[in-house]
Amino acid sequence: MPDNGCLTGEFFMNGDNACAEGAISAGCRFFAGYPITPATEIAERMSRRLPVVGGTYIQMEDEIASMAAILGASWAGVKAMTSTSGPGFSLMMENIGLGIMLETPCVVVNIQRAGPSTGLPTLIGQQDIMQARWGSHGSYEIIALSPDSPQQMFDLTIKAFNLSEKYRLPVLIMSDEVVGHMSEKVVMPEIRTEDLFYREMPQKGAAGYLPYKTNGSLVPPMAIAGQGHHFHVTGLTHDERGYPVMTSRAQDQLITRLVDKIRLNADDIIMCNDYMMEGAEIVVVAYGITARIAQFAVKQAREQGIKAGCLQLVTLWPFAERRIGQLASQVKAFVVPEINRGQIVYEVERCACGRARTLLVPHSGGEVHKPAIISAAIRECHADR
Amino acid sequence: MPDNGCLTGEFFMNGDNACAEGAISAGCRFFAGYPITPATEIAERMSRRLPVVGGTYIQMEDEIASMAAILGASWAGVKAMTSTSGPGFSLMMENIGLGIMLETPCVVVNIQRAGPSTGLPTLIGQQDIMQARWGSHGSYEIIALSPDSPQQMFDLTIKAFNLSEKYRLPVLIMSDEVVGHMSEKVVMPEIRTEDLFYREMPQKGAAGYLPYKTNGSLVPPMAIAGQGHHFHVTGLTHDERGYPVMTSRAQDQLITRLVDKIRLNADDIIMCNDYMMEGAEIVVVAYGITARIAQFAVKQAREQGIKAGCLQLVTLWPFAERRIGQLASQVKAFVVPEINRGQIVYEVERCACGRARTLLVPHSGGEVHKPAIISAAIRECHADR
Amino acid sequence: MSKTEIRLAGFGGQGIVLLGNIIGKAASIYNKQYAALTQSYGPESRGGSCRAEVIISGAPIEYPYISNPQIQVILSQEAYNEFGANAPEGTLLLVDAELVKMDKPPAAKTFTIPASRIAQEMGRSVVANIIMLGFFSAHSDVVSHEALEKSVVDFIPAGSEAFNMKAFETGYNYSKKKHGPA
Amino acid sequence: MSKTEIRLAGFGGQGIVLLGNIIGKAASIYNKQYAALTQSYGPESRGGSCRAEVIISGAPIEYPYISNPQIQVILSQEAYNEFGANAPEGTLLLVDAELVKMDKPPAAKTFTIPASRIAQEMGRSVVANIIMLGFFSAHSDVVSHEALEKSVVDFIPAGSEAFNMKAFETGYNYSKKKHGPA
Amino acid sequence: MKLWRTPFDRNPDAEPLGYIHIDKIRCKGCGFCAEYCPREVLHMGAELNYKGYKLAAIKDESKCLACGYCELICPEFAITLILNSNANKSEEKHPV
Amino acid sequence: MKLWRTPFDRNPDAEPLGYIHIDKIRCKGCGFCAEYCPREVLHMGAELNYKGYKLAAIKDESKCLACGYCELICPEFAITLILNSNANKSEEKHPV
Amino acid sequence: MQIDDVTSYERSIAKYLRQDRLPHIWCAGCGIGPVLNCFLRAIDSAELNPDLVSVVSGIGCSGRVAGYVKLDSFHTTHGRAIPFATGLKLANPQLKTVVFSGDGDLVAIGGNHLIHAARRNIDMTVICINNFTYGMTGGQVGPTAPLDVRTATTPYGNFEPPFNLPWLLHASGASYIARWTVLHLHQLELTIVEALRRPGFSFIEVISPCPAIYGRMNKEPEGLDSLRNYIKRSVIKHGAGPRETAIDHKGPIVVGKFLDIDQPTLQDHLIGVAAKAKKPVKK
Amino acid sequence: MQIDDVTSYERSIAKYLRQDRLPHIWCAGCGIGPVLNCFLRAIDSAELNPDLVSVVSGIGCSGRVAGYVKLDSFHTTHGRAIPFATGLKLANPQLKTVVFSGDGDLVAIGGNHLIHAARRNIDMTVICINNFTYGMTGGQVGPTAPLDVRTATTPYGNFEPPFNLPWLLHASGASYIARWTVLHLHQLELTIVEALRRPGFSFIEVISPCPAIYGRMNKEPEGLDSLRNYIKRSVIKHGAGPRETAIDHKGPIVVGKFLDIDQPTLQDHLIGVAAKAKKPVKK
Ligand SMILES: Cc1ncc(C[n+]2csc(CCOP(=O)(O)OP(=O)(O)O)c2C)c(N)n1
Ligand SMILES: Cc1ncc(C[n+]2csc(CCOP(=O)(O)OP(=O)(O)O)c2C)c(N)n1
Ligand code: SF4
Ligand code: SF4
Ligand code: SF4
Ligand code: SF4
Ligand code: SF4
Ligand code: SF4
Ligand SMILES: [Mg+2]
Ligand SMILES: [Mg+2]
Repeated sequence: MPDNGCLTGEFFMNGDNACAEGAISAGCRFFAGYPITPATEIAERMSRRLPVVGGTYIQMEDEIASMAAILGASWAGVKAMTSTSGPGFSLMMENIGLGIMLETPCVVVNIQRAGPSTGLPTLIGQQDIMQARWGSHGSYEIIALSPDSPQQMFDLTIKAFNLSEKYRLPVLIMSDEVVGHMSEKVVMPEIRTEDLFYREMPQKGAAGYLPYKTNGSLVPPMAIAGQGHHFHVTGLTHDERGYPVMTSRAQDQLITRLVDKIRLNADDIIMCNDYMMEGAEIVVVAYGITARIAQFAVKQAREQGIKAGCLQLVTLWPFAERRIGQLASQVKAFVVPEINRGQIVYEVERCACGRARTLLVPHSGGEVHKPAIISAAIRECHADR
Repeated sequence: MPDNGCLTGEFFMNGDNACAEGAISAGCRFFAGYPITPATEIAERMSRRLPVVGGTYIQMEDEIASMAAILGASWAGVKAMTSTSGPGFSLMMENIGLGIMLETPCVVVNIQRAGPSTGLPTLIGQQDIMQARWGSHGSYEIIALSPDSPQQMFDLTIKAFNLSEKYRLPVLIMSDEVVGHMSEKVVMPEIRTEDLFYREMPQKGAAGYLPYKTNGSLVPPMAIAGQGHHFHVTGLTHDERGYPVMTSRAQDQLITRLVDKIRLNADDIIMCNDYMMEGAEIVVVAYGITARIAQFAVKQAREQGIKAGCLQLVTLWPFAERRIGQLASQVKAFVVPEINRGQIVYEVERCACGRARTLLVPHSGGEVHKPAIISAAIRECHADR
Repeated sequence: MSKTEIRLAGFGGQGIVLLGNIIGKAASIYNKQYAALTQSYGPESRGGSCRAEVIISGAPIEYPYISNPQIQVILSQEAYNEFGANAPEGTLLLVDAELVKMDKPPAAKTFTIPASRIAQEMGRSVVANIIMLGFFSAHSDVVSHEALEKSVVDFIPAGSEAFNMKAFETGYNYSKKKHGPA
Repeated sequence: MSKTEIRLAGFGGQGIVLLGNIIGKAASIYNKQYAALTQSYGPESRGGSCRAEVIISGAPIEYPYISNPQIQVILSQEAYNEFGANAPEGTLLLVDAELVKMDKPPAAKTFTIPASRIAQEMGRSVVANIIMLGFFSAHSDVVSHEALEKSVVDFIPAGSEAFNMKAFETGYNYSKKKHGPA
Repeated sequence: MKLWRTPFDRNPDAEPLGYIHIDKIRCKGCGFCAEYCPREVLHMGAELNYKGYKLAAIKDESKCLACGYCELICPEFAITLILNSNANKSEEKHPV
Repeated sequence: MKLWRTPFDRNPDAEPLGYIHIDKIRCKGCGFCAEYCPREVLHMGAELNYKGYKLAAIKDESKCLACGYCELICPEFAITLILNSNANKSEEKHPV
Repeated sequence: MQIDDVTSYERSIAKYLRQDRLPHIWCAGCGIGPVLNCFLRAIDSAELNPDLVSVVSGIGCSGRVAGYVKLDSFHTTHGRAIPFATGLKLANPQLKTVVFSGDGDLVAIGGNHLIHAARRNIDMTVICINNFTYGMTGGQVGPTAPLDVRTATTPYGNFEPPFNLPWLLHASGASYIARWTVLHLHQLELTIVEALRRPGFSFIEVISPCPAIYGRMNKEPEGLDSLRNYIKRSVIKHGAGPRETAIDHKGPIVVGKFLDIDQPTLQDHLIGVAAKAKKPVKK
Repeated sequence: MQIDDVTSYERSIAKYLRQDRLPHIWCAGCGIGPVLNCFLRAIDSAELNPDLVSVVSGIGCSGRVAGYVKLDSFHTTHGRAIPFATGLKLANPQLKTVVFSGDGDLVAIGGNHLIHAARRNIDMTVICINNFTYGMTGGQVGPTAPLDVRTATTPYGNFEPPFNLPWLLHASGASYIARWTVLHLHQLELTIVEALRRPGFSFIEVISPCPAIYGRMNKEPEGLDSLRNYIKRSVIKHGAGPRETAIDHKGPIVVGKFLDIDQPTLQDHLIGVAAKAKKPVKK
């Protein structure tokens, strides 16, 4: 372990632990959380690791408090994270909205289990995907990433912090129980300063600083507490000064910017992985652990001479609208396996716009798809017409 | 006022009050809530009215408790309601999920204001539409209604109770600040027993009662506390006995039924109002107060010789998928004005499937659309090609 | 189809929303017209400015907001500055003379009454709005006098009917006295 | 591409997940193979049944679950009844003879060791799993002996290396003694 | 600290006041019953059940006072105390 | 109950210790200052401001002790106490 | 020997236990079982009509109790058993509502509901299994965990001072407060009977071992280790004051009945509301 | 007369007040303004570096305070000021964190955070404007509203017993507890100074009029009516015990400093954790 306390090298580790290490490597020095299966291991590892690297771990009284606390910590200038699963994620929604409104960088990890309600606490679901996008009241955009392995847990946690610092909003890691709990090799490179993104900040004590003045870019520089800016921020609709303004005009200016800073930067944000996509006629669109199962099925299909490919959505939100739209004109069908009763499939269907068939392969949760079920769907589409 | 304490006759009343009276007329005898603009008047009226009709009003410590309390009350056999706005709605999400899982009839009213976060507390938004569908973790379906006037507030509140009793789930009334606060004439008819739906119940003390055994229908009869059934219910995945079963098979059986009881009954549930739809080429799809503005614009368009019509979504969820799909083959374009940055429009676009243009007329909130903006969109679509 | 837009504006505590309700109910329930009342809400309105707006129409009202009110009832200087002063010709402006100073005569047809002073003189300053309503009734027949009377009774605390009716008639008669029959 | 599936099954508290981790790490870090470890979690597993499953492969592992394990290590009667008893021919079954009664010989190639008793005799019953690991190493070369040794050291509390190595060798040698070189 | 309500001075030669039944499927070998039986009627035996738990067993039932404490403290609802209806009925039985 | 820290026994003929400025835009006429000024320097006048609030006004500034209570209690931050630097400086001033 | 002579067990609790769900999920040596045993006996001892008893639990090992009682029983969401039970009780005041849950559920995430229910003095009995930790999720620190203890999230020792629950509940407004350990079973049963009969809000804290997790990390790997510890440390002191009921890592555990007072319940107050509401309101 | 001789007001608070936002939104006769005034004076009196003072508010009329202070200030969500401030403080222990909010915000929806923050004894000062109601939303009953009072949601009189906040906070673990009314401004200022200086969790309750809503419904339609009432009813009693600090509809309002003790803060405990964490852990 180098001096800075970050791990480097090769480890055999589960996804939850890899996520914690990714956070430490990304410079996260504050974690507030509340235990919940199957995310608890992240909190546990942070409770051990943060004091070692000079950070602070606190277990709050609930998830609402955890979410509020990481927002506070972020305004103190510290990279902050929390982790949870479905029930806690639901509780965090209101304060994720506050994070959006105050434009507060932070990372929220959801290790998904099967719901609704308490459901199957120890077993997988991918059922909070639309909730990630729409779970808080009001109009906003969000960024959500979906790792498929402990390695990606590590990598995408760093990525999540970078995106959150760059675009000033809570970034969600929408993982799942299988990825969180399975152990694989994780390679942790040495993280250089240039690998990390830090929020733009005003000069310390700069006079005339306005918290939401953007200087042309869509993301305003962010002051932090204790530096003499004496700034004000509010969850109310506000102007550049951060002052509440109760008009629809102020609302429009603010919301348009909050939405545009994501929508107009979608190309910078969105990541997809192509798997055997060359000449693919049937494209399996998948994410998280399901992307791996899909790849397994795609490989088999190719072996059977079916031109199948897999488009892995590493970024769930903003949705890879353009990519799906382009593919729709080229391919015969999209197969969308999800461990839910249909979520991302709605987006695929919308963007396919009738130009390619869209076939959902739903799963109610508790385990991953059997590859054969996805293969069957591929074959069904292949046989079409 | 007749003996039963329900109002009948004609009243000049705002939407919030009409909602409360609708609840009383529907037989609601328990209300737990927490004040929030612009929904507070519902709670206030309930606090005055319920004791008169032998019901109970309680102000809980927060919205989470309010939601939990109405679930409890429903299991005591009493029709129960809560009301809130965005921030409180976000907080209720976890326990709405519990309501779904336990299959608990109750009504949740959201008088929408502009968000995200605290936003514009006293001004309109229609920004929680997708949240209504997706706001709780896990896979489920929901029913959500959208009134356009105090009269519909009254009528749809009764309808909401009926649907919730029939399908055993929380039914959402997704209203907005303008409808909640504006006053108009409300006609309250005498409600007869046959106008109201009551949950099917097992015989009092019936031996061998299984809480989630359905007898072929998708909705099991519901025992209530204190009748000698000694039943158990849990938010965990469960079998017919209500016992937790931690398998993906049990999950699939349960979730499939929870989803199907709404999906397969969509035609029974969905209500749309047609306005000048005869021969319409441009269809404005709108809901809540916006439906009225849209109708205003449609009337103007017709006067200008444009074949416009308005499809008012009285039921938001389940979405009027089939209707939009049918219309898509007949019309030139859908115009979708929403007081948000795009929500229902995604569903319209998906269902239109490329067969008709879909044009969003977004509004960030704080006021309703100027009719001219909707008119302009209609004209734009009319001029197309 | 006939459609009248009315704005009532002043500050919190003057009973402006109540006035809106009385007019709206009178029109919709007793006169069988369509009526829609909207108002400005919020903490900012507490003690500060306050507004109620009524549309009365012979046909269903789709768009519930007013754009060019034919009638404005102005109960504060602020409201006058914002709305009353610019009321166009051909519209009706009713102003509490006690609360508003008008620098130059507005373009609108303007009538004033010191409603709040009269109310104080009557011993209950809360009835200023009802006095104003009587004055309104004298100057506009968009709602019938009888309908307004009935509606007033519906909204006021039981036991205060006589006093409020007196206030209502006082406002009505003030106009009659000053301007003759409307 | 070579791919081996391993199931480790018993009850909570036996250190089964630890075994999975040791094997997984040995394979992936020290032997440079691909390895994926999954396990059954949950309150029901506490004190009750417990399972860890490892896939070791020369190529990336997409589907991380096992279907037909070539090797099963069985540490409880329940696990034996559910899995071990039906292990098909051609697979390897390693059983703690102290904890499992086998009614009829299974189809699989089966070796037994009273690991828990040996551990007790060594004075630290917690090392039963490491003894079993040594036994495993003797019967399978899916992971190298050296890799397993290194991996054991990585996972055990500092200071207990010697004792654990002794346990590991004990298990290994038990087999050598009983069956000769694998 | 008083944990039991028992007639400790009871004649040790009298017929046992109760019999103890231990459900071997349910017992998880926690040892509570054996440790807190006031008369050492129970002890932890050597037998393991199918889940691998060491079972509680009866050492000397004759001493049983039928105090019911073992039944009450067993976390597994594994112990059933059967009152001996023949045992000197005159001796007062405390209510359980 | 003690609300003020004031040298009540001060010579009433001395120059006032402070002057009071009332911001007429901010004042909402709550009357706190007038009611709790220990020397009745302030009272509620008849003037209304543009929002219709009845304004606080100065009745007799000469009595002002510069105790600062009016400034402190004014909910609107509408009162400014200006210390009279000429007033007999020898008299001890309490810290505000 | 045959089990036909009906026994105390059969008589008193078998009918209230979902035997079809045994063995239960709790670990060997867990203290929840004995508490449940006492509670089920108390139903008869308090002469309640079991048809009218509802048991509501949150989420946690302790929260699983609702699933083992053959009564109307509700396994709700984490922390929300009390508001759920509040709705149940207010909608049907005839019901006897018992909330059975853990320290994390009732005092961490559910702490607000706990103090507000006590404030309202709603007629409800809350039985809190205090094992100083979140057993279900693997032994993280909880709001009653003494300073310095090891848990899964306090590897360097707990750094947050714990609540003194009897004091908190007293200050919140409860009518009945008691504490026992899982060894004080007869006392516990009597206390539950009293609590069930006392109108208003009653709170019973039961100190209980979690050997599998908390114990393992704190040198009490067996339930018996904890029980022996309780014998050493517990001191019965009825009516003990707020300062005496704090629990630290090593010191005495004061048990007993701390409060039992008569004060108007929420229902009492609501009867007044109903009376005043008789005359119809204006629209 | 010219305002050039710098005044007390100018000297002490003008620099901390966002004058560009005045007049503020509070109603005529509302008590929040004077409390804010005291707080701003206290910053200098306590000799704090204003750069290091952060003010965090929730939602409510009282919660608007954050918007009027020219300090780093956060207007968060309803009830969540304390956990937000907790994150702020823990991430930068140099900051002086002050939470300024209302009874509904801090004690109703935020009650759990309040008691947990007190339990942790985190270094934070909480100023609670208790106007017995939810002013911002139009005067509904709150958890401190005395029995029988009229509010927008208790048209037949309040039927829920209220909290006794000093007692609740004491039982939760706070280090410093005081209560004043908006009339006791000098005392309040001194108290705020003490609280800001006292390491650990300090809680100051200020009884404050809400004439526009609560007062109007309870025969105190003017702020002055309430203030006169406070003069009549308030009794200074430092160190008053838990039974004395309850407030009912008509009886005495006991004010004063009730608690001021030295006990290790959360930060003190965390320093220990950091020390123990020095040796790197195993992966
Ligand atoms: C909203 C939410 N957050 C977290 C969890 C995870 N969770 C389940 S049980 C539990 C703690 C239980 O602790 P306690 O109530 O003390 O019960 P015990 O298991 O110790 O008996 C937690 C945090 C959850 N189910 N829901
Ligand atoms: C989650 C949520 N619920 C409800 C509200 C509505 N709300 C705003 S302020 C408030 C109460 C404020 O009361 P208090 O804290 O006592 O402040 P006051 O206005 O009395 O000063 C409520 C319920 C909200 N903003 N957010
Ligand atoms: S009843 Fe049980 S505890 Fe009591 S003496 Fe008999 S065996 Fe021992
Ligand atoms: S108390 Fe029960 S579980 Fe424990 S050893 Fe005795 S019989 Fe077995
Ligand atoms: S400072 Fe203000 S309160 Fe004090 S005497 Fe002068 S005017 Fe009166
Ligand atoms: S205290 Fe302030 S607001 Fe009140 S009357 Fe005096 S100057 Fe005006
Ligand atoms: S984890 Fe602890 S509390 Fe949960 S069942 Fe096991 S011993 Fe009991
Ligand atoms: S409503 Fe009440 S608390 Fe709010 S500003 Fe007005 S007087 Fe103050
Ligand atoms: Mg616990
Ligand atoms: Mg308040």
